[in-house]
Amino acid sequence: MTNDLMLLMPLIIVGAGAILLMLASAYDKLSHEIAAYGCAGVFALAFLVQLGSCITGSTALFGEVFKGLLVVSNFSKAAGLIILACGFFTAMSSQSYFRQNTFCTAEYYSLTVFAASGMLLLTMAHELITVFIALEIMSLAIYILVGYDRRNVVSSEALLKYLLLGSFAGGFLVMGSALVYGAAGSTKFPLIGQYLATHGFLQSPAIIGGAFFIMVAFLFKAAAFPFHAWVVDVYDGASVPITGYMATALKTAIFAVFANFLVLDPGLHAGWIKYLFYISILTMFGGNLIAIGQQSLKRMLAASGIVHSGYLLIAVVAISTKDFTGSVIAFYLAAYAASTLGIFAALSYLGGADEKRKTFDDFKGLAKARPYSAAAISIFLLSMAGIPPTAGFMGKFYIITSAIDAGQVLLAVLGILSSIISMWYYLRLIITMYFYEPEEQFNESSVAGFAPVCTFVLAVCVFAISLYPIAI
Amino acid sequence: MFEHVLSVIIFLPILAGLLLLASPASRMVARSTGLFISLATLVLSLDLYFGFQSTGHLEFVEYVPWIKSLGISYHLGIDGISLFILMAGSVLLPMVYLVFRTREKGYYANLLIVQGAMAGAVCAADMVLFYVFWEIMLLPVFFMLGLYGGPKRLPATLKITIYTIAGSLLMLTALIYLGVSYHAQFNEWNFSISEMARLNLTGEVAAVAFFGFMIAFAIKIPLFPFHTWLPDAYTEAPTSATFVLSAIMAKIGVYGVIRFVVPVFDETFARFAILLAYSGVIGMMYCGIAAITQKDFKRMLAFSSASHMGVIALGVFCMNMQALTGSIYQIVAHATSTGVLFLFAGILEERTNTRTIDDLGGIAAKAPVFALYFAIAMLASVGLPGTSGFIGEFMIILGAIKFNVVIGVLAGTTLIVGVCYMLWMFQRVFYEKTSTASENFKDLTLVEGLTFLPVILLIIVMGIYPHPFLSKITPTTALQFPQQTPVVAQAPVSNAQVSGLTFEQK
Amino acid sequence: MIHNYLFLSVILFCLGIVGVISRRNVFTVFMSIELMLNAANLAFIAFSRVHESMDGHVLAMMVMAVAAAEAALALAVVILLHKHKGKLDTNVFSLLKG
Amino acid sequence: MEQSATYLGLIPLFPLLGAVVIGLLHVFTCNRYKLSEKFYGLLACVGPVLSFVLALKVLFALKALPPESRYLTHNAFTWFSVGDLHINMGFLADPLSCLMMLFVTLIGTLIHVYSIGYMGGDKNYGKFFAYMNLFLGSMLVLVLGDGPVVMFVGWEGVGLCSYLLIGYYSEDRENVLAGNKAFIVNRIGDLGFVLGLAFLFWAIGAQGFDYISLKANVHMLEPAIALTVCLLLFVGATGKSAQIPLYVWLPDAMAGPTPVSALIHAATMVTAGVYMVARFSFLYAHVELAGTIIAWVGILTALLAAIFGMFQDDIKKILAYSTVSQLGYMFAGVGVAAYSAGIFHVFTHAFFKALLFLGAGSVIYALHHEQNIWKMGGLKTKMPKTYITMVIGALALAGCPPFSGFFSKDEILYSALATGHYGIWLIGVFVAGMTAYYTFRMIFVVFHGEPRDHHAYEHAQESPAVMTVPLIILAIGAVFAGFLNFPGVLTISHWLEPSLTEHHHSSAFLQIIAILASIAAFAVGLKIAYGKFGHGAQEPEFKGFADFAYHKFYVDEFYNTVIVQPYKAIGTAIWKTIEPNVTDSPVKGAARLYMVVGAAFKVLQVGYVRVYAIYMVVGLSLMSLFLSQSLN
Repeated sequence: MTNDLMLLMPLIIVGAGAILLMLASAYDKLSHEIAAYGCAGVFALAFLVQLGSCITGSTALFGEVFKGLLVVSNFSKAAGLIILACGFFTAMSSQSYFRQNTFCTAEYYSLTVFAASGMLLLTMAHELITVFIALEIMSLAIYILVGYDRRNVVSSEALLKYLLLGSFAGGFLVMGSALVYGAAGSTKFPLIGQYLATHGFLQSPAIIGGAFFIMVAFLFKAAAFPFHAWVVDVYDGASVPITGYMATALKTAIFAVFANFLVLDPGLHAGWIKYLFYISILTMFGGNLIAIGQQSLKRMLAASGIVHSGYLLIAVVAISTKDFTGSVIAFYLAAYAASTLGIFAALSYLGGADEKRKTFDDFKGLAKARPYSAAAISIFLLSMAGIPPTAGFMGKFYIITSAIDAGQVLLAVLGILSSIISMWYYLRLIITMYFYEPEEQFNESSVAGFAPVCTFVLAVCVFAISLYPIAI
Repeated sequence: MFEHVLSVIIFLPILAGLLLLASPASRMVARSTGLFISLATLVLSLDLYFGFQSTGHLEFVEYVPWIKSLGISYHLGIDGISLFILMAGSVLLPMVYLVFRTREKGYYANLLIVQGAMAGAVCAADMVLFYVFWEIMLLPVFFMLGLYGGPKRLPATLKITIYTIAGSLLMLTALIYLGVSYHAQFNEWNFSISEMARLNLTGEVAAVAFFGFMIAFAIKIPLFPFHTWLPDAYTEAPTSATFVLSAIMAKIGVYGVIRFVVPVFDETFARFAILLAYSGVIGMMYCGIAAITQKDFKRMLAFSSASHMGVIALGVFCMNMQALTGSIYQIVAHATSTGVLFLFAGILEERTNTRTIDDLGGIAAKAPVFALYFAIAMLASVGLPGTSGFIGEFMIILGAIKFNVVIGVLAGTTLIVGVCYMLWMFQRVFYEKTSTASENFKDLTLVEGLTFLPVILLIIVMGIYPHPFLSKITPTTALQFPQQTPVVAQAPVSNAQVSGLTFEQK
Repeated sequence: MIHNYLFLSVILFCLGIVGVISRRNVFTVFMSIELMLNAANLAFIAFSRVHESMDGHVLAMMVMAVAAAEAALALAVVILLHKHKGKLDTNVFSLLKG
Repeated sequence: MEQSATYLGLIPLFPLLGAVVIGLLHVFTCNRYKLSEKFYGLLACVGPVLSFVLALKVLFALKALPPESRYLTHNAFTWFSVGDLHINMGFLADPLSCLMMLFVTLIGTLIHVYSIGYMGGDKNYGKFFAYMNLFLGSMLVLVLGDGPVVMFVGWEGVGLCSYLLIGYYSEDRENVLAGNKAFIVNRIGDLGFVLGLAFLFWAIGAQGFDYISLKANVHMLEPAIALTVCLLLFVGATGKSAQIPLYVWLPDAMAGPTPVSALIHAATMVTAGVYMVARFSFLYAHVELAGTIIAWVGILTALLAAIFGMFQDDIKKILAYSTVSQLGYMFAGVGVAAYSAGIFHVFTHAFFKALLFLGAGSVIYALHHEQNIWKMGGLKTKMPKTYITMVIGALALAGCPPFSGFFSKDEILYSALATGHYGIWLIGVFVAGMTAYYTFRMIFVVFHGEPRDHHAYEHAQESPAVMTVPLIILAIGAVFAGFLNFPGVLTISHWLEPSLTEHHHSSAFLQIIAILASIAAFAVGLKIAYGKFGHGAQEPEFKGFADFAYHKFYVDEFYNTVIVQPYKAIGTAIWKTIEPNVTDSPVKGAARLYMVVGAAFKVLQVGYVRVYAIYMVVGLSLMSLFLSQSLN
């Protein structure tokens, strides 16, 4: 019982922290700098607790507490860790981001934490309506954060798009849950699992349709083709730290729940593989092709985010429903999170006031002016591109290995092809940074704050993670 | 001879390079560090060389498990094949620091990193480890090319990088495929190179995996028709990068073929060997003929290098001991001769500010020592007996004849093709009237002279007394071809009985 | 009998979808989305009747609550957008593209 | 029993060391200060002399042995050994190599001495002698090598030296080009040689790849392969010894200094091919067809070269073509399996041709590097020593009894006759006549009649002793060398027997016929030459066939247009056209496609939220379509 609570502790801390921050920000004495530290503190604390529970590591089904609405598995713990880390670094980079951008208030950080609580819940959720609620907690917070710069029409537009499409997808989720409930008589994963085990997946049209709708909702949040269209615009409209946050933490949460849902039943998984197969291919290549033409860095990164969802989908295809650990997915998410957050952290102090540096060309000759930042960014890019010895490479390695091991050779090969294609736009940035003469001085070192530190730490993480051995 | 000497050889330069990059060191400091480190590496590898027992198997093995669940480990070791490529690297690279004295910090740092990475790729006994180093090798070259290259460097940089990475990613799939099929066959995970030989792969999937490897190596070597990145890259790259690319990195491509493709894909390899051999020969002639009309001598050397690589690759594909040994020997020979030639080209460019052959002339009269060195290196690269170039080439041609008469005859034409462009270039650059560009060409300084001396001597020694070198190679190559029994050749026996000595192909 | 409820909910759901993709006024779009959610709720209720358990009702309540929260946010957004452009046509807001 | 003699290794070593020492001295001093020519000259002669002495030592050592076991070997070290391939850096001295070695070192020494005078005042004095020593060393390796691979080392080494020495006056392009030509053409031959070796090795090389083992195992060779090997090796010979079709380099090779022409392109290197064939006599003796082919190639070369020789006006070119022609004889000899005869001609030819070249050299020296015979004339009073010695040489070349050339040439023609190659014999006799004609044409034009260029004539004077003494010694050789193989005595033939596989024919009748025929041919040739040029003649106008022959049948032009130019054209085509448009086009195309598709995809991001919703719905419906498909 207490042990169970210990396992829930991170969630509790985050939730409480969020509420506290919200209350605190009522006092206008509370400058957003302090709020930032508070937020970071909350995340740090939660992270440490989570880490502790990982080390003491026991898995519990909350049978008696929540009637099995929540489950803490190693996978969810890992996902939680990633999310909390993302939150921490986001808070830190926001801190220096808002030294050059003025639209910040303390609530911003409280919302960040709220979103995180939603995500944590999502990773543990083991029941459809819980999933829906968690998803909404997360999404509502993120919606607001996306549109936080009220005076900026672009960010409002992003908010609109995200909100409309997000709730559209939410509708599908609810409908799906309804249908599944109709068929299985319950919305708890275990019971659905039992139902599927006895009746088989393809028997009742309700369950097929329900699962289908739920899938759509997940794929939407995971930015899979053809539900990807919003990603580029929304990431572009949102402020840099939030974009990073969405790209990493949100994706982590979604894929956690996605995997948890898929492994309910072999039949279910088997039934969806053939879709996920095509979808992952389309996602990878679609993302790549969108990324090629982009001039704006944020849009390029958004598109590359789509590509990485494609890789993750490969991993999802390759998971074995029997002894599911999700280690591959978790590892890839961690690797991807580290490098993506790193870039966004760097952008949040290099971007300049009102993000005046957007496009590739704005970063010409960065290496001459800010060698260390440029080096860090290159590391992150190489990691995304999957060049050893970075985490990104190991992540890809595990994914490809698991895919081939699961007999998905074609998928593996296509994944490799897509990463060949993706080389171009990653290298392009490196080339711009290194092989051109600087046109300006990038001298906002005055506003540095914590973001540079984050960048450095994350750069180290990129290598550290790659050394961490996992079991497929 | 202490433990972990290989790790030191690998990581000393890498760490030093990274430190240099991170630190605000001056050019002088960078250069002297580089020189010191590379010399230290040289000493270590000499120690290694003389400690080498030539058992034919891996020696100086280091083994640290890394990802147990997948049987991936930090596993190093060298045998007769890798030893020589490693040596080539350690012997040649110190020269760069002595010859090019006024480059930027990053130039030297990248050189150090690439040296370490190449050593790693050669020493790695685990596929994943090999791949890691294989990729790291490319990055310094990418930066050197892009930062310090010629005016048209950017397209060249992009081309070589994406071309090579494309290849290596394909290799990654093939490599993982091997690991997985090992898992399937012996149901335990393992990625160590030597283990892979136990696999028996069949069917088109094996063929696919085979080409996964082969394309990667073909691009690195480069093998016709995957060579198109080469001329631009070699020409635009700063001299030392070209030097590294041609002298060692290309060889690691061949090494890869010997290490992965030959033992693992026995049947598949045999099936495609003839094809590959042809592509080697065609590449040799194609590039050799292209070389003759080049206006720019660096570009000419690039083509000539590609041409020679064709022959070396051919030696591997001939599937008999003479040819294989020949190409390994030729790897070293070519590394020394062509590598040095590229450095000389760099010196010429530095002192005359031109790369156009026709702008030069009469340098032999101005700089006899330089001319002598150049001539020796050149003669080695055209395979004159008495220089290192001959032994390998002779054995390759010999083996090629055994493998397939047509290919053998075509391979023989390298004797002619090579000499044509080389002599013509030599004539226009070193003989004839002294041109304005070479009017006041300074001969090699004492330091430079002494720098090149060891290599020049090596070229001659390896030509006149190759036996000690070969005796380190042959045990390993003999293992590649179990059917070839006599490794230590016994004294010639007169009128021995007839044994199957006819010409049917394998 | 139960089928009629289901048909109704499906029809409502489809209407919602059509509304979302066909209408350009932000308000209407939101109403369509609400329609979809309510269709789901209807299905929940119907199914809870089938299973003779109250779970469905509870779930429907939950959904309503969330929908309300979403609606609140939506209204705020509507105001915000109106401030910006003075109109609520979604096509006006297409600065982000390409 | 096998005799080992360490000093064999020293014979080539001395000149090589000499080369290294002199070369380094030259390289490191030439641009700073100049060492005295005497010093270089002496240093240069040390090596050859020592080798000559050792060669004599070898000679006596061999004479001491019983004929059937007359060979010495020295195995310096294992050169390389891979699997069955086991090559020693070994040396073999048997009667054949001993003979070659003797005259190579002797003539080499003499020419070194001569060069001291001839090269006087040259600014790269040291370089010249370094090359000369290097050449001698390589030549000795070639001769002494105990196996084909070691021979190949010398084979290529001499090629290199000839390249370096032809292009010795590297200031002007023509010489260097001539050098390149020589090297490349030789390389073409060497390709044949190497391939021949490869076939030979895979056939019978596994039990040892030196002459002795090969000789022991030659019986295992299948005829087909035997023929292949023979012909391939002969291709090598045609390159080195300037036979059809690869003779073209030799006339151009005259661009080098005259001593070089004498030593390399007359006496020693060019005869390497003949030596090689003789070396492999154990192989060729078994392959009739190969022999016949060689013989015909040889005799035709002789004819062709003789024709060219008759119309040349450059004194050295005349001698060059006569060399080619004489080489043709030698191949005819070895072709008809009269190996000793061939070698004998090599031997005598070495003397008189070297003599002639050096004589020509001394004339050229006297006339300040004037080589056109139509600018000379009446020099016999001016430079008597040269005149007399050259006449002797000419007589020997033209095959006038009892000069050396007569015996050797006669021996060859006789063997041709005796083995029933009548065609070869006839042509041979005819060519003998032509030889006499062009030789004395040269002599008469240069030394008799009126001086044509008076200015040059005034300044002309006899060359210094250092040049004339070698001439005299060679002249003596040219006179008496022949008696070493006096018909019926055949000293050399007997001496060579142990190392050659041949059988002697003895038919006094044919012997007489052959002798009479060649004497007649000589007489006729001389008569015509005297008739035309004996009393001074002016430069004739060539027309018709003469003009055609004067331009050497335009063979060079032919090669140039058919081989050289196309080769270059292909080269240009490859990197200007094929590379960018064919080989590289897939890569380029892929890149272009990539960009285009990327641009297309950009368009799909229209920015209207409705459209995005539509994408979703479309995707949804497509998926459900698939779903329904998969359900039924």
